[in-house]
Amino acid sequence: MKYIIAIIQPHRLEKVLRELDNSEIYLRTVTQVMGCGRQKGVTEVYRGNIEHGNLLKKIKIEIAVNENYVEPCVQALIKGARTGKVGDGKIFILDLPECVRIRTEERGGLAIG
Amino acid sequence: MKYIIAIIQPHRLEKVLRELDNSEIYLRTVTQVMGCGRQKGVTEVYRGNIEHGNLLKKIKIEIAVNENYVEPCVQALIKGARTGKVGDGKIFILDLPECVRIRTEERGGLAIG
Amino acid sequence: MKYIIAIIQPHRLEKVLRELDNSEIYLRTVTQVMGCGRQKGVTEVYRGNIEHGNLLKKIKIEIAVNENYVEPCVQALIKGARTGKVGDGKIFILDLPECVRIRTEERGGLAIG
Amino acid sequence: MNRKILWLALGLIFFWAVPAGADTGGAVSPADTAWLLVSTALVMLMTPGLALFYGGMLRRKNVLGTIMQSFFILCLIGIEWVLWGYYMSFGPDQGGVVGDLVRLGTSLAGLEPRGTVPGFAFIMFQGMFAIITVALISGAVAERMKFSAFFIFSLIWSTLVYNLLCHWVWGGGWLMQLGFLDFAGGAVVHISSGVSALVAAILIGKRKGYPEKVVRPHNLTMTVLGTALLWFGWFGFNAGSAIVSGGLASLAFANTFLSAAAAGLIWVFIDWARTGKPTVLGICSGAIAGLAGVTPAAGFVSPNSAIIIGMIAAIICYYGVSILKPRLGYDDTLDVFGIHGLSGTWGVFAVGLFASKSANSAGADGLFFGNPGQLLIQIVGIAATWILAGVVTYGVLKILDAVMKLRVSEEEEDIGLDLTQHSESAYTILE
Amino acid sequence: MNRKILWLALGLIFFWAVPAGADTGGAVSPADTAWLLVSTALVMLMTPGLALFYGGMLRRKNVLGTIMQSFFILCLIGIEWVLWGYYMSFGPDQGGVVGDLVRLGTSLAGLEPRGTVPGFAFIMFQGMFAIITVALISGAVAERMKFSAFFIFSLIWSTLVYNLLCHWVWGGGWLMQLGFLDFAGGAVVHISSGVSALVAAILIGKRKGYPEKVVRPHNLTMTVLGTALLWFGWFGFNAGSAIVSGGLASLAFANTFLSAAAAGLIWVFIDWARTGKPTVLGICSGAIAGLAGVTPAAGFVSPNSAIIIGMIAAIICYYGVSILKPRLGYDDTLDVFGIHGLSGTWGVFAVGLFASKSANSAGADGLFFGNPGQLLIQIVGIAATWILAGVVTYGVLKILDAVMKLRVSEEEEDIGLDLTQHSESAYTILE
Amino acid sequence: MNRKILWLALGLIFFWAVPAGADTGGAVSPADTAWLLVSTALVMLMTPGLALFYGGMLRRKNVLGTIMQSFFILCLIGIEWVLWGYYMSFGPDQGGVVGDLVRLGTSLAGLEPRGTVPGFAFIMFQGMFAIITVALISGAVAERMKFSAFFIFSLIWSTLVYNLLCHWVWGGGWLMQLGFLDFAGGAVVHISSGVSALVAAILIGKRKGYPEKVVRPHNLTMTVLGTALLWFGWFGFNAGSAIVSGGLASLAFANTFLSAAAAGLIWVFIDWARTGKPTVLGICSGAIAGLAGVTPAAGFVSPNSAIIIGMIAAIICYYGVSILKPRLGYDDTLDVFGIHGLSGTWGVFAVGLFASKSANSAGADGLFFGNPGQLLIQIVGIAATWILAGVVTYGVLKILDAVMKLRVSEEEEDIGLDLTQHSESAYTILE
Ligand SMILES: Nc1ncnc2c1ncn2[C@@H]1O[C@H](COP(=O)(O)OP(=O)(O)O)[C@@H](O)[C@H]1O
Ligand SMILES: Nc1ncnc2c1ncn2[C@@H]1O[C@H](COP(=O)(O)OP(=O)(O)O)[C@@H](O)[C@H]1O
Ligand SMILES: Nc1ncnc2c1ncn2[C@@H]1O[C@H](COP(=O)(O)OP(=O)(O)O)[C@@H](O)[C@H]1O
Repeated sequence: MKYIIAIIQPHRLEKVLRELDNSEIYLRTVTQVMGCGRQKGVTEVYRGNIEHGNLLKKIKIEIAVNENYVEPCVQALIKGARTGKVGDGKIFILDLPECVRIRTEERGGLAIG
Repeated sequence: MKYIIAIIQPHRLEKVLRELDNSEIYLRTVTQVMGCGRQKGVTEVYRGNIEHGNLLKKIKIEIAVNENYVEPCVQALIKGARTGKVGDGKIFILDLPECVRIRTEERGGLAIG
Repeated sequence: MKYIIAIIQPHRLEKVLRELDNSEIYLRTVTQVMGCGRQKGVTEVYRGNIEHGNLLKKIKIEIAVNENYVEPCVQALIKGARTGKVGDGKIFILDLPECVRIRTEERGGLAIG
Repeated sequence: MNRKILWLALGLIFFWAVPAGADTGGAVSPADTAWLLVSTALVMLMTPGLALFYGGMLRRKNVLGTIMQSFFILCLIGIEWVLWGYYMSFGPDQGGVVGDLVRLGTSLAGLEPRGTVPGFAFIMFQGMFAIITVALISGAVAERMKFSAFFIFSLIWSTLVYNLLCHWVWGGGWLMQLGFLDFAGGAVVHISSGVSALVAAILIGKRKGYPEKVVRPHNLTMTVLGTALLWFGWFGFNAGSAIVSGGLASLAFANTFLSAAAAGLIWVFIDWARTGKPTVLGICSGAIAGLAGVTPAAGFVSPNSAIIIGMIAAIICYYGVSILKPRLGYDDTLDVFGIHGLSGTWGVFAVGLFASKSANSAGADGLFFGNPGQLLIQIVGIAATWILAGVVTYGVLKILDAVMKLRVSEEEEDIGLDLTQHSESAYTILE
Repeated sequence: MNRKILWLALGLIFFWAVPAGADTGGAVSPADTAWLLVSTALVMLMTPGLALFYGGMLRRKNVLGTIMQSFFILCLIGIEWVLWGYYMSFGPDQGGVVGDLVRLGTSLAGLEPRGTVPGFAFIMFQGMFAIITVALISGAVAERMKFSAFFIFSLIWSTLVYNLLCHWVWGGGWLMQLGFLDFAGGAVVHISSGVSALVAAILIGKRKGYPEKVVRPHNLTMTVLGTALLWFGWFGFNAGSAIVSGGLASLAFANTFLSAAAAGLIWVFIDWARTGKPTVLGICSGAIAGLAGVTPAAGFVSPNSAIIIGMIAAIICYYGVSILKPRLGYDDTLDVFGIHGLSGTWGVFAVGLFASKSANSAGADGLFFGNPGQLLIQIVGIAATWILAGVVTYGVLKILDAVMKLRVSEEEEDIGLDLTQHSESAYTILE
Repeated sequence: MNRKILWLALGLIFFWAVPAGADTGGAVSPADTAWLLVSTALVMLMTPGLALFYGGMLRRKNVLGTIMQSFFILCLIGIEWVLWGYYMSFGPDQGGVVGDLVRLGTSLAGLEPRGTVPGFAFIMFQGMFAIITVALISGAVAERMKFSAFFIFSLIWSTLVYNLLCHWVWGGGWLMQLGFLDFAGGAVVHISSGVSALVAAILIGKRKGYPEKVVRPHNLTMTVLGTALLWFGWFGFNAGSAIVSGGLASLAFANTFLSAAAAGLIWVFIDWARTGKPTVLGICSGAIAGLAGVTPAAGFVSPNSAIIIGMIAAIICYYGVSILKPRLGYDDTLDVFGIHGLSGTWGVFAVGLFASKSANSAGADGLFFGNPGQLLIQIVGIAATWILAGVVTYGVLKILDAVMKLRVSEEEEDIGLDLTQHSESAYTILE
């Protein structure tokens, strides 16, 4: 099993969720985060002073999947999140040795879906 | 060492923390997340229009433990979070090769507790 | 590649980001979390009743790096976050087998930076 | 569907019951009218102010539930008041108990001026009091009462408790005949809502997890804003109760401010001494306690007495909220009894001590000014109010619980009232 | 840089154009003045109230954009009003169409009192109406209109639509001569802004993702607070429109409250019946619909009529917002047309039905009181307002779009107006 | 414990010191009283408004600290005012320097009416000015001053600076005798608080991390709401300072509005030209600058002058806040000096330029109307205010720092004032 972490642009969230649905990946956990990457940060004005911040609002999506779903999931994420501009984000794929469904105490591949 | 990530219902947080305390697991990091799983999302009404959202408020708990604490920790999480209804959540267990305590620069099993 | 997760004190964030910059580590994802560790929680007063909470505001920083950046990154985190007092936080280092840059679909070590 | 029929019927009744025609009474004073209209607007603002004051102290998932109760009451009792509430309260006295009952459903050709102010100004001013009294109760049952049950309860409570009490004290009823003094509603508004809140809190039972789990205010700045709007509106409440502009209104204004300020200070000092910290919620609670405490006395006492009334109100309410409530173990969510019930009772009692004809020649002297009889009258009024409010609230809630259940299910309580009662969330998380 | 020159020039003009000297007219009534000044302050508060009412319903990234429009209008039209708006509206009538045009740039020795109130009080009171009317429109184009375009649009719209309409209806123009009745701005304020909002929403086009993606209010408590401030301010709006204190102001006050309360109730009941839940946004929307609906009628009808006007306003607006808009498919972000346009139209029409000389002898009788002619006049007024507002808005926006583009780029819409138009965020996330 | 004794003692003093009895002066005008009472309520609302205006600009962890200071001042100075402040300020003049000192601790049989308004209305109206002046200072020391130190400082500052200044300018003191004009508190309120804020900010030192780390407003919508309440309340502040209702109040009302609107516009235009974006915080800052600037002039100048005063106020304050402060390097957290200090100084100076007897025959002519002498008097007044406020603030803070330390520890500053000073958080994170 893999634990996939994607950081995307906030305004692509809707589209990404739709693409995931299309790939029949329905389970996910979404968090609001601040990101700092290659994208130029935002400029804010405070009482006449121009400030260049470097933390931008981003969305983090976490998805635990069985191996055979990894590629479809990555493709769905890319399809939904990609605009071709700097700031589109990253996908990190970690190994997930174990998983438990709290309700049923099922473990492993059974629990993940 | 393992890095345990649990997604639970917000209103079970108190109970889960208490169960963890009972199992002598005192260290944890809690985040507010939005989840989408098997549970039916909430229905909201906006000026007469009924909308079915699919992201629900959830709580994510992260706990890094030494191997011998993994099972007690999982049991405590289940005990605290389980209601038997869809939406109870999941526990993901990742490998954690290294850990550092910032204050002392201790590493590994020593640092985790 | 490694996936580094650091939990730090909120008021050290500025300093940590500066140290990371100094070590030429520019990419990161920041989340607001609540932590519970060895540090005594805060005391709050509610209509004459004194309550001891145990969840404290913390900042979580996630950084994916190539192997050769792991040590510099950890050092930068420690340098920025350390005050020597309980509550300074922890660094967790996970293995990161794969990484994808959404914009270019690059993978692995190339994508991470 | 039944509801549709209900309001269609109500709609038809409106047509007949509500006064028509503007006042043309020659005695109307533009200055007094301006003052009373402004006061009415100020008191109207108190109900949303209360909604924010309460809302800030709750959990995110229950904010709208309580705000909705206040807003709904603003509409519901606003209409109830012109349909029958006003006539029950201020119609010609029937044996000291109630005003005009038959007026319901018949047309009024026009409201005559009351003294120097137009009838419409007077009916509106009084209506705002009926509204906020019911809204106050909502704080005690917050986070667990069904909206539908609260809706029915309000309508019955307002009719059976508020309208009667208002008649007794201000509309020519037996307490007024007795010489009972309640300038702006210590008994009519604060005791009645506070005591009913206590009964309701006990009947409905504790929230899940209370008292182990402490609910911290989800947004104290909202509570601060609510306090500010309440305090601002209270000038209309108390000083507007002089009905006319001039010296009496100014006295009531000063008393209102000074009691609130003194009570705010005292609460902070007690907090500081007991817990080591002066708190924001403390100063807000103290100010509200001082405002409630001075309400019955505002136009009858001198400013030095108002300051003392405020100080003692803060001490009593602090005790009620921080010591009495935990000891007795009931769950009055936002301390409606602890603040309004106790402070209102103290204030009405204090009128019997501090009232002075040198402050208001149309009032009376209290114990400290040589007239112990007034204190007795005040105690009778307090007892009557406690009994009326307590007994009717108990009876109505018992019946309603049997008929429709008062409380949401456990699962709904977990999820929160906003989503389960209103299908809304106060805040989005992601955008 | 061009801007700097512009305002330097404007600055010089101010010096001549703005009235100098306090009024010394012997006829001034302190009571009426006090009432009008308070009403002016109340109406002023409505514009920030509107900003919060609107802001709460938007996404976090666009809150400031809409708030800024309201605040900027408060300043901009405030100055426009004393430079030329007031003279166009209330200057000596020119052929029924407009007031004084030449006054622009010449100095006034002083404003004479209007009736019993000082000229400065009157000019300020009327100015607040000009301000909020433009601010209302901003709700329809929220989340996508460029700030610069809105700025230029407001100035032209206010001059060509508001000032003309205000003159026609209240300043001695042809509609006033015809006997058209609009007590506090059903046509002048609500139809004009609502219809223009509809035209603007259609011309500017839908937001990205509309209607698939539903934008949920990011902070309903902010909308609740905005509603409270609007309602509170509306007492000044409607009851202040009596200009003098007394019976008429009291009637308008009561009508305002009762219509809002009735409309709030009805909206909740419809919501409850249709969606299964009574909603907070519903009661707020209903109250605003009731307030807008009763605005033209507040001083001409009896309270029972006001309640009926409010009830029907709620039904019409509910229909407009929940059924008509989705069906027609335009994206009027915050339902300015659905609430203000429809309710204003209904209210002006309703004056032709419910107006009664027994309520206000200076008014007229409507259809239900035996005078069908009034209804015809009201329909003429409605038509004139729809046409003026619709045509001018269409023309102005078409030209502006060609010259400077009305809409932000797609990328800016994604990022949000706060950052792209104002380089600010409403809220920090981390501290 | 010491504190308990303190307030017990205070409590006893209250009983004697505070005026008793309602006014019965035959000269009281109900209209003027209504206007003054409403104005008093409006000015009262400004202090919570300021708390929100300030609070929104801070970090989440320090919001309550600053809100608490405003709320506490509202209570504390409210009581101080009736104990000794009012008598020091408005008691019979002692050599031009101070009013009645011996009155402290003796009983007043009753307050006589002041002109056409009851004494209680006048004392309350003036008290609100004393309150907000101290509250203003809190913005300069936000995020680092100890609550206990601020508490003691306020009491001493109010006594030694505010009460004296108020007597000098309005209570019959030497500046008043000199013919110094300050309609509603340019010197008494804005210069005094602004200059003291500057001194305090310098003495207390910069916040940790300043100026490298820019603190962004944690909630701009809160600041917007605060601005709205301040602007709304300012009508009472300036137009209420006419004390009576009528032409002068209307003139002051119009001037207040127009100066704020002009200043808001100008600030936005400068922002737009310099930074490329019109900002929400900019329009709010501009409006406040315009309001402060017109305060001393509101009843003495014509509206065209008021607009110019507002425009120049915006330019000066923009310069002070965006250029002067960074250059000089002091950390006046919320720009109390940059806005109130500078704008107040400009406004008082501007009275010497623009005052005109044609606007207010009870005023004077300024330089532009042929009377250079008035400008000299104004400069004397400015100098006196700067010196009094600067010197006393410096002395008091130096002593207090030695005795009790003014500043929280570094660790407390890191954690934030809300938790360390008040054991509260403004917002929960999880529920
Ligand atoms: N190595 C990394 N570690 C942690 N977070 C990262 C890393 N790289 C990117 N991110 C996250 O992804 C977001 C987008 O990355 P960015 O470099 O701006 O875009 P792109 O991938 O298009 O170059 C960043 O704001 C940050 O939150
Ligand atoms: N495979 C997964 N990947 C990421 N998050 C998941 C996954 N499965 C469940 N979750 C999280 O756990 C929450 C509860 O899961 P759900 O399926 O509703 O409950 P249950 O486990 O009782 O079937 C979801 O809302 C989601 O946040
Ligand atoms: N084993 C752990 N698992 C998860 N989170 C942890 C763990 N240990 C520490 N943390 C996080 O780090 C924060 C600081 O840890 P704490 O024990 O207070 O400090 P220190 O490392 O100085 O002893 C905690 O509040 C918690 O959020």
